Amino acid sequence: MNFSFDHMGVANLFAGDFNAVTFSIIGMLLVFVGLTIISLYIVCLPWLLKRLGKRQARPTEAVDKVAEQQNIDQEKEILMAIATAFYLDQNFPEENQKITWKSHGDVESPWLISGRVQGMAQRTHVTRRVFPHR
Amino acid sequence: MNFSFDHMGVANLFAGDFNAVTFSIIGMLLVFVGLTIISLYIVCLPWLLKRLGKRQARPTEAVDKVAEQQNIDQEKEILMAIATAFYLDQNFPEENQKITWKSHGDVESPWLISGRVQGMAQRTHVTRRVFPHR
Amino acid sequence: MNFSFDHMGVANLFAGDFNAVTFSIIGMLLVFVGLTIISLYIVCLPWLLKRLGKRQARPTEAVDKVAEQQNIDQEKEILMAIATAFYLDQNFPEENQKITWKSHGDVESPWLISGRVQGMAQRTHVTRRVFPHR
Amino acid sequence: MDFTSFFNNTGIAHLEWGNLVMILVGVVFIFLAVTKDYEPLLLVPIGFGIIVGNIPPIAGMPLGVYSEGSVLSYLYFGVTKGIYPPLIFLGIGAMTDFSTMLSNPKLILLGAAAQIGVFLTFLGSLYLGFSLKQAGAIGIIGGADGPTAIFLASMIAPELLGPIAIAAYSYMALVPVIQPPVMYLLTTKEERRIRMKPPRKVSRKERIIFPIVAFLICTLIAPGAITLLGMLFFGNLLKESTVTDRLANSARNALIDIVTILLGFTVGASTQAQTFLTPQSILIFILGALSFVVATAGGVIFAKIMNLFLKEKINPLIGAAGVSAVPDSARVVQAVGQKEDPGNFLLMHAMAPNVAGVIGSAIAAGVLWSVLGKF
Amino acid sequence: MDFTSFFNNTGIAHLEWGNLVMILVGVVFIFLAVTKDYEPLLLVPIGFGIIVGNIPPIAGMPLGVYSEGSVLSYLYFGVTKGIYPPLIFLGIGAMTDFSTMLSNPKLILLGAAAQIGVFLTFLGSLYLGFSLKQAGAIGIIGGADGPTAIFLASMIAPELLGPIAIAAYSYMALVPVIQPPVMYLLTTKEERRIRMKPPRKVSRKERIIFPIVAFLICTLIAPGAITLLGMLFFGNLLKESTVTDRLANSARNALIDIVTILLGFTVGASTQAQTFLTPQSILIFILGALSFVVATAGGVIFAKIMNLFLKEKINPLIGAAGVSAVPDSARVVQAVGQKEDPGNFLLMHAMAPNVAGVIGSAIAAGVLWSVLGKF
Amino acid sequence: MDFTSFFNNTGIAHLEWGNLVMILVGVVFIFLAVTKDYEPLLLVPIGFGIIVGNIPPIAGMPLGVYSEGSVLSYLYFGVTKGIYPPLIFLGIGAMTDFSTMLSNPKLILLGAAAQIGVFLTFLGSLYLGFSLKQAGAIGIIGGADGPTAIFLASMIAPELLGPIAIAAYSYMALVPVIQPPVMYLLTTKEERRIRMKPPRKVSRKERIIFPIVAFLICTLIAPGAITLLGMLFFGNLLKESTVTDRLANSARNALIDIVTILLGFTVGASTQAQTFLTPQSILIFILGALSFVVATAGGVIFAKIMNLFLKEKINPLIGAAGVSAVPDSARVVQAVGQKEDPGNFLLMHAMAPNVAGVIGSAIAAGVLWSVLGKF
Ligand code: NA
Ligand code: NA
Ligand code: NA
Repeated sequence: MNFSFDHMGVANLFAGDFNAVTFSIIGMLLVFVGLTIISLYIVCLPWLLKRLGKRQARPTEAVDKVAEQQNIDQEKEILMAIATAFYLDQNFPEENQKITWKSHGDVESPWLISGRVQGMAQRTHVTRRVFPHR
Repeated sequence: MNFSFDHMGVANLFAGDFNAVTFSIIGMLLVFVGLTIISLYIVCLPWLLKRLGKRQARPTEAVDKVAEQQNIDQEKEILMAIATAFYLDQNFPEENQKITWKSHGDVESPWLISGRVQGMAQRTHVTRRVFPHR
Repeated sequence: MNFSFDHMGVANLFAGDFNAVTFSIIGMLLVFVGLTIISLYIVCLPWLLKRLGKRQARPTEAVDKVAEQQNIDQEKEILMAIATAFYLDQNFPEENQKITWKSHGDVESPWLISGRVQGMAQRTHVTRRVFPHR
Repeated sequence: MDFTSFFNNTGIAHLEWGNLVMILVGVVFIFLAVTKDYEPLLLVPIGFGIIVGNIPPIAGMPLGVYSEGSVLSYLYFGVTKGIYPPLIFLGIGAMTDFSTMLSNPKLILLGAAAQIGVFLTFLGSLYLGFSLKQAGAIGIIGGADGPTAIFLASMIAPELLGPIAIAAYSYMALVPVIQPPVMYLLTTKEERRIRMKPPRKVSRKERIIFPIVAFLICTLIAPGAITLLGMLFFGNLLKESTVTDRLANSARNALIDIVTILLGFTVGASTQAQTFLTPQSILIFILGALSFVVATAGGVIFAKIMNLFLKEKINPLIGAAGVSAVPDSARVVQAVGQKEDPGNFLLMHAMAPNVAGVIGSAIAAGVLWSVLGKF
Repeated sequence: MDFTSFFNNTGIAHLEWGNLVMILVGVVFIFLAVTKDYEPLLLVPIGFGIIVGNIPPIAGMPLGVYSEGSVLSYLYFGVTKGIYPPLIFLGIGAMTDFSTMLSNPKLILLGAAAQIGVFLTFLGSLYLGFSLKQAGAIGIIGGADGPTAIFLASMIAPELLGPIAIAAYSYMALVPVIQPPVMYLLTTKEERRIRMKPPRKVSRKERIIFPIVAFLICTLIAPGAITLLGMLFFGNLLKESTVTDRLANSARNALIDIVTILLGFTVGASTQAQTFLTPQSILIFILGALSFVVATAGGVIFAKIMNLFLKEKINPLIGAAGVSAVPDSARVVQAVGQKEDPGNFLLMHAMAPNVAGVIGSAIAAGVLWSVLGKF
Repeated sequence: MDFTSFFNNTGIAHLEWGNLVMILVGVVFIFLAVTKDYEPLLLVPIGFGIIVGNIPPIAGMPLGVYSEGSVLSYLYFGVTKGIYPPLIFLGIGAMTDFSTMLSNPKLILLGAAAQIGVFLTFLGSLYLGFSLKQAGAIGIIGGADGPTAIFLASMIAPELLGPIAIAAYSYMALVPVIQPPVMYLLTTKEERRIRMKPPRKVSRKERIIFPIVAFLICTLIAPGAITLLGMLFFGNLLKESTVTDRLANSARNALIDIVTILLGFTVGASTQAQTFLTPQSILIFILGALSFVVATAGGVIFAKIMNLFLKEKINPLIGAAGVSAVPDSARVVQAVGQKEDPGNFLLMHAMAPNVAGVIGSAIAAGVLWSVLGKF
């Protein structure tokens, strides 16, 4: 463990059976091989996806559509919330009126009455994407 | 540990002293006993609560009232915030005006200058109930 | 480990070599010494800061200014968001219009494409200060 | 230092067919999660974990979940010692609303009936030659409750933990595929159209007292359920008391998310083909599927039996929700019911046996543990 | 396999009177938290933990916090090794604002004076026959600081950890009951009406430098306080530097919540009647109550002594806040002060000795540990 | 019990010059973080940790990261066993967008070229007399990747963990100081003004498939990278699949924050002057600085070589981003490029080699570990 400069020297690079220079070159090559294959894969992917596209495209698109619809719902809701808040304040300036609008992400909703881990599938990511406070 | 079909047979259910069939029946019974007692308890609870109600009712209600009041405060504040924002933007369209309104949940408030775990009693749940982003 | 009242007595305070009373007094003194030095330090700090102020003042102020500017940006953005939402809702009451405004804290922004821990420097604290929901 | 020895240090050199099969399984899991939306919170971590676990490691390097001192082995510790499942139950408790159950207590019995799947599978596994402990751990797959299955398996049959966990989670994800045929087979069109009265409102006081009393009842009968039900009802108390809302919030967000990530990933990574692809594992998968079928049937049939004695008939479909697999089996009930009668909303009713099923299988696990643990 | 042996596997068979008493204590804790709002974040987890810990386990099954290999024992590890308290201090630091203290440094001394409760209780415990280490751990209850008490007890008297933790947290919750009589007894009406000048504004630079310097001062005097104060001031630096706000946020939310849940629950679960209900525990509770009274008195009396030398008199009530128990004792000061003079706002002033009391008791713990740890 | 023995229990009695120097280093770290905004999320925890680690402890008291049974030693466990770095990679994966890389795959090679810094530093360290394992661990500093450096060091040269970690993180923070001179030296004014075409839009499908395939490619070549890249790509899949967004969210917030706090703090606290201030450590710092320079040069020169063969020239400045140190080195590229041509936006392009550099150094670490681990 104790380091000292006594052991300095080029011989260290070839001590024992181990050729550190060859190793370094091979190591550098492996890094290049790995990233080059990734690079090639990325180049080929769009072509591959087109071929596979006919079968898989539909379900994925369905999911995309659902997500999009949820986004729209969410945004409509926010719009409505803000509008409601403003409207209420403009027209009923007393203190106690309550703003209540449906919140998809609400923990109390029946879909979230989940006693199980699956219940976590509450799709709060839609909410989060819109207000990324965390 | 190594499994093989050589040991298959009805005899397995009664190997040694252990009668697995009796055990399963008793096990199933215990599950039913547990959930039946819970079921009976739930049936009796409203009746029990009514009897106990005279003494405990008040403090709990007090808490409920506080929570409700907090909710109202919170919502008034949100209303005011939105209204203020809109009002400012309508009337002072320059860029730099600041919206500053009191935030109950604010970490900087004196009640939260807490150097202790009790300080956590910051009642952020009210805030959270209203904007359940998490 | 087993406690009993048999061992009660003033002698316990001076058992063995250990004078518990002296120890308590010194202990109490150390608490006072520590907090008194802190107290004195606090008294001297403003004076110290004034002396050191000439060199360090500028960079810190720069940071403060950046933070302030960010705050202003943030608040302008919120203002704009609310105003936009309201405007859209007032003028295009159909259901599908999308509110899109730039979000500094957005995970998708180029500055956050970070594959590294430094990427965490996303300065979400500005956002959080404004909406401290957590 | 030549290329051959270098090649022997790569993963390709040691890749076997089994690994490729398992990697494909992992990809299918992720595919199902992303395109079919089958329980993505379980299938994505497990699927990627399976891929990670089937990259053949180099001998002597601590990489996999089973090699001492590896990072994955430390993360897997929470699985082998049964620590993650109770923490997940804590979060689940903090997001569970027992209101529907409290408002219609007789539906709780359906959650008990579905546990017949546990005990019949236990007997079946014994018959096939598994040891008592192994049979008990396989039986609990019928509880349709991933954390409970992992917990019991880690306690009494750690050697089967991998296949049991994967089977339990896979079938939970496949509930929308497994249950409907059984439900159609056992019910008539008229039964599927039965409508039920909306549940009554439950007071805050009832909801606060419930977790305490329910915990006492269950664990005084089956102390083996202390850990799982203790955490479940503790989480629920944090939620219902409302004065500890920030704790409930962290329990049902940061805590459960982190534990779910670690649990799913390491359970997936424990499926190295070399130890996982055995006849035993395949048998466990078959037994698991059967137990889900039996449990579903048990719930539905018991509902029909109850109807013989009840004036206000219950829709026997909601018996299927007694398996737990919350909230998926309740959603399945809703979907099947709505196909017959689009105006029939069974979801809220189905939630009652659904959460009761969680408690039921925790009690069953406690009983199995306390008796079989001694052998 | 008969019913008798089955009954022996249930919890009811082994339930003792002590367990029932403790379960009742747990219920009372939860009741106080929910209805009186006494520190719910502490009392709800501890209360439910007490209930869980008093379900009698079956011999041979790893269930409780003390049985090796059980899940609860792994979670309790963070208590026995003193890991949870510093993590709680990290979160507390990230939510503490030392501004009031920085703006009125002489009030810090009140936080030192209140530590007299620690040392007098130490001497009292010694007198009663406790060992040196035990006496030190009991004395720290007077610091009115749950995490500090647990930390010191786990280091020098782990055998008393349960009662010391429960005593410390119970009395912290009961501060609004314990302190006012002492405060009335030791102050005149005139003293209670003293108004104080509003604190000055503290610059950001002062707030950033403070945690570093304060840490150095305290730990160069009492290195035993390194762990607790290191975390406290580290958390505070994360908060005040503003450039690490996201870390401070996670420290004061997810992290402290999760640790609080685990700490409270397992400390509660460590109170199995069989080991907890001893004369020793009852003595510790009595000594704990006394130490809170002495600490309160110490703070108030020292404030009166300081007034002999000060031109701008301080309201002696705020001496009571020196016990820490943040922010409850400061709230009590505010409430008592406002009863005499509704226009008197002592809260901000009371926060100064309040947070100083936290530092003071951490130093006291460090001193006790470094000297008594050797015996 | 006299004052002398008390004084011997204080920290001042044992304070050495080395400790004072290190405390000053810690203060400088915090100062740079607060005033210069150099990577505050790293420098503040490490800086305060350094201060904490250099308060001299009392003999016999378990306080520091190296003393068995201390709280800090338990928290440091995640460093010594290499547990924290993969968890940080999980969070980083969940916040990384590989889009720019996917839209311009040839820039990935720049991330490979920069790893020349790793291997040259390895050879240099060997030359100076470090052992094979030590040299490998020192070399990885050139990967410009804190978690990777800590992970590899903990696996093959735990005795150098402290200086390697501090060197890696310090230089990552100093990237805006180290890189620009090298970049100016190796490029002409014309080269620095090269503008590049905006990247194309990448489909969701490509982004979901990428982490799975990239993981397979990398780890089949270098299984030693399983742990780090498994977590990185797992986190990225959680993010890109969109169906597990809540898990991705917790991974990139609560989880990474908590781990960052613990990692930075304990790494800092591991720098007790008595073991840290050695000629060896100083040598490691010099080698680390050189490796950053070599890595930067490697990226820039390789970009110039690529330009010999490419029709659409790339701006060689972005080669400097291949060192990783995300996103700082990309920002440096942007800043240097904009100085020549205010209308040139290189940031998005620089992100591609930037994230490729993370993958590249993880592969390099895997190769070093798998071969050197055997010696
Ligand atoms: Na179940
Ligand atoms: Na105190
Ligand atoms: Na790199």
